Amino acid sequence: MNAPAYAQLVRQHFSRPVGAGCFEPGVPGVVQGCAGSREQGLAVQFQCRLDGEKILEARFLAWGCPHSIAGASWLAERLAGMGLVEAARITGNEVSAALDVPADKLGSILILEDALGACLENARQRHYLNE
Amino acid sequence: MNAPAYAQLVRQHFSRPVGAGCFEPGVPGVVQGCAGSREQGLAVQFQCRLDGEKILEARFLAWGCPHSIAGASWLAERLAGMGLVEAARITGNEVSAALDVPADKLGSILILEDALGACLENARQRHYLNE
Amino acid sequence: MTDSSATAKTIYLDYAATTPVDSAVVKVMVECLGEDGDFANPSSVHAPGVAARVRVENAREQVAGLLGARSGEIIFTSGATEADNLAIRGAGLFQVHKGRHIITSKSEHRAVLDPFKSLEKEGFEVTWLVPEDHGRVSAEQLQAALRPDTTLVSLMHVNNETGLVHDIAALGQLCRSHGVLFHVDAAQSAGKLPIDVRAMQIDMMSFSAHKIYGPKGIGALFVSREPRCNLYPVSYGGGQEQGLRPGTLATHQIAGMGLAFELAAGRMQADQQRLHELREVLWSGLQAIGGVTANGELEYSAPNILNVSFQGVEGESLLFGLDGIAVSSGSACASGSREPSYVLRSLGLDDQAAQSSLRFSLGRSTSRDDIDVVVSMLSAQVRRLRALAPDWVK
Amino acid sequence: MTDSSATAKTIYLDYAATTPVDSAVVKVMVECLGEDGDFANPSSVHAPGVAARVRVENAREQVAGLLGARSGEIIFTSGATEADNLAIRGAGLFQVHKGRHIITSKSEHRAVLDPFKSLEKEGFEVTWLVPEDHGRVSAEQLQAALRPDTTLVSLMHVNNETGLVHDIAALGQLCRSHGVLFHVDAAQSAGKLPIDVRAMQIDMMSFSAHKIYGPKGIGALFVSREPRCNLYPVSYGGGQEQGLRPGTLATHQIAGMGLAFELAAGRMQADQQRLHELREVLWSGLQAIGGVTANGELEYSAPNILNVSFQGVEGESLLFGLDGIAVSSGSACASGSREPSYVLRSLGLDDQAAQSSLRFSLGRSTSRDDIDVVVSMLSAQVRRLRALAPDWVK
Ligand SMILES: Cc1ncc(COP(=O)(O)O)c(C=O)c1O
Ligand SMILES: Cc1ncc(COP(=O)(O)O)c(C=O)c1O
Repeated sequence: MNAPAYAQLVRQHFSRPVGAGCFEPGVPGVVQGCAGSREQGLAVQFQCRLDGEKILEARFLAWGCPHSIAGASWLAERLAGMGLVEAARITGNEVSAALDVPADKLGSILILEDALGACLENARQRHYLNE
Repeated sequence: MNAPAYAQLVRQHFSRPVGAGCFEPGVPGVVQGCAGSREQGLAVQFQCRLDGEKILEARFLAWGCPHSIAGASWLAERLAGMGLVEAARITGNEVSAALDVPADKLGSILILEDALGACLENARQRHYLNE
Repeated sequence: MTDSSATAKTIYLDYAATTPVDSAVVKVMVECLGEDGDFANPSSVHAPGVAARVRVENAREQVAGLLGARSGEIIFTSGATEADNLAIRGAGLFQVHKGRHIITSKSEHRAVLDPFKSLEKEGFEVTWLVPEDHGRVSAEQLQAALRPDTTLVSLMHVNNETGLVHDIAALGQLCRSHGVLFHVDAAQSAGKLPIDVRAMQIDMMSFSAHKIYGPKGIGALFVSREPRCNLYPVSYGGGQEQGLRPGTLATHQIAGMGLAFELAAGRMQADQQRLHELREVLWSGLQAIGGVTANGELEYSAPNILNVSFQGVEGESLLFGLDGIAVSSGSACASGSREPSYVLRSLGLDDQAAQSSLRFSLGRSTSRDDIDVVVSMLSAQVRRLRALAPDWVK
Repeated sequence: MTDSSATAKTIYLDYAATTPVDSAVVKVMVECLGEDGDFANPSSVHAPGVAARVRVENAREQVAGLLGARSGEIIFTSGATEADNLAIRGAGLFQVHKGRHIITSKSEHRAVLDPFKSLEKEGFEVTWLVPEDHGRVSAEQLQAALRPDTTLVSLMHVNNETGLVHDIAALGQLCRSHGVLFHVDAAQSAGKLPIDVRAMQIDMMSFSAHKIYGPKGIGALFVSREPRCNLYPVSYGGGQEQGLRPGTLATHQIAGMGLAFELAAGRMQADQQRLHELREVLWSGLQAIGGVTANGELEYSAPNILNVSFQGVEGESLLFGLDGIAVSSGSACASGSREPSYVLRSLGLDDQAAQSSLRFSLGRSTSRDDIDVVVSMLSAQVRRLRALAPDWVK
């Protein structure tokens, strides 16, 4: 019966998202990954611009609830400057903890994880990541 | 669901009844009649002090609802100065009309009629009334 | 619109019928009504809706606070009548697979009797106890009535006509030990006698705001969560109140009830002490008239109610003679009819004695002066009417 | 107690959820609350009780007046939800010997749907019509659904989500000519569209005060006396309201409802004309954003409601971005959950489109400025969210 509660950080990221948008076609070192759909309530795309194993900058597009948009923005902010290996260790749990995501929205957080995973997988396929 | 409505005349007779009480024992020319009981919701006694066929004064005692007490008082007032034949023509309908008695109390008015009837019958038995 | 001068001069001794609303409560209610107030729908998710919801949840805490309950155990209803219906029909029907035997007493309020009668028509078996212990149902009486297929007992805390008080803790313990649900109509006791739903082992308890200086048209049902008490709703709709009571929540009514309960908690003891003393004054004054009987022994009754029979006077005339004094008579008022009170009859009074009874119920504004005026008016009226009555009915 | 500054600055466009209480209505309510007011129990026979009863009966006339009904045909309830329950369960069960087939539509309020479901569980057969005539049930549709064992039809006057208006007179005539009882939920239409219960051949009609500047927690059911419509009560108790609705009458609530209805009668036409114009402004403003659809054609809908789908934006984010504007979304608000609206789905919208819908409902204080602010905030938000969405969901 209660209004959904949004943490302060969600409000911030939602209204002034970090890394909203995508890179111009042709920018070098860009990998990307997508997940979700309208029916799933969240559709998201991540892009990372890489210099070797290092993420220089991350960008996202998202159609979804405020928690999802804020989650994507929070991830984009964290990813900047990170190594790919470190990035692969980020879990959905961290996102939900940081943004105080309610239990009924954990599905959306999984979709965010998937999109990021797809992006890193793209990096692996394109041999940015050597394991 | 409504409060019982009492006509102005009921209020008057109830608070300042005419002829309340009874005659001292031994007063000459007194006839009397009773009717009703506690279980019937009204117990009433009429007395008339007579001079031949003429009612000089009427008195009553009553245990009952405001309409009944007012009805007895109204009758006592009317009877004073009346002839016995004329008195015998008074009907319960007149009492109810004068006092605006609600339908569910017409039983009480019948009891008043009965008491008056008994009083006149007493007069007849004592040969005040020659038909 | 109406002639309120009549109201203003009246000595009001009918607080058990309803009370005026406390001025602080009126203030809170008004804060929830107008455009600048918390008027929004408490179920709306926008900011004004949330502000209204905060009012509602705050009131829920206030009500729970008076009872030793948790706020999640309070279901707001339109009054004690609806709460009684929800408890009795809701729990009776929910448990129908366990049994169809339910128990209440003949001196309950019609808001309890009538739901029981409705279940009786639908195939339940009802034991109608006649209160034997000074007008109250004793634990022994109840014990004797319990059966393996008994599922529900409903007995009131304070009787609305006589003020007689049931030993709820003893009855509650008995029910709990037999695994039978126990419902208590506390419309007349909340804010007047201490209540602790846990200690008293109550499963469901009905409340009304308008008996303790809150608004009419709002009440609540306490429904225990520990142990868990399950009910069906009696009406269906928007899912409010845990699905048990649909309809837009009336913020101003709920907030008013909450504050009334909180205020009652604070002043209960002092109020009742004062009313107890005033009732003593009233009772000695009436006794001096002679031929009066208290219906329900005073030591077993709530301090704010005094029900008295006046021998040798007819009920309606007694009441009519008391212009300027607002009291209840021993006739059923709800219908405006002259049916003698079934509660008084269950105490053994005959119809006439029941009808010649008056219920005086005292409240926050009752003064010593009021009592004196009432006693002197009553003496005069009773003496006058007795003098008017023929000997054979005296 | 709460931060009402948030409320004060909000642009409130949720008048279909509830309205603030008119200040004249607040005044009348307060007159019935305090010690110097008409606070007594309207069922009491003493003078203060009679004064309260006069208030109640006056309000009954006021409510009846708006509907072309007689005051004896008005039963006060705790709201439209209770009125709907009383009508549907009360009349359904009363007629069970005549038949068990009852009809309603899928776009009714839950206060109608849920009582129908409850009867369905108890062995009734329900025809759930899907509105086919521009979101409304047509007379032809209803005609085709009627059977010899049909006893009750319930269709609303104005839909609370879309504003779509049923042709009640045509539906009423059809029911009457088939000897089937016709119930209408008029919670959203009373005081907004003309109602004449005789001309419309209505047997029962539900009302709520809080949708037309009266208090929450009070409503009424019109029950026709000519022809006579018979019901069972759904709750049992003190015999008030012709035995159909027990519980102490809440004078302040009833008096407030009465005045609200009387005021509405006087200003209905002018109000609706003004709101119609404002809605036009709002709708052109929103259309300029592009990718918006009105749910329910405007020519068939009440002038105070506009329900719009915004393509390419997710519902919750759309709403969240509208801080400072109070509107309802296409998700069920009552539960605070994100269930897409079943009313919008019954119009053929998919879940996402239903969730990306907003209901704007305009009222007495809505100004041209409000509309302008809302349009510009919405344009900005919708554009921003669309820009943020990946191509493949656009
Ligand atoms: C004991 C008791 N139960 C129930 C009620 C009904 O309460 P309400 O008027 O809130 O429905 C009352 C008072 O009218 C009462 O005294
Ligand atoms: C069409 C309709 N019916 C019934 C209701 C329920 O009314 P109430 O809140 O008075 O129970 C509402 C509003 O909530 C409504 O819009």
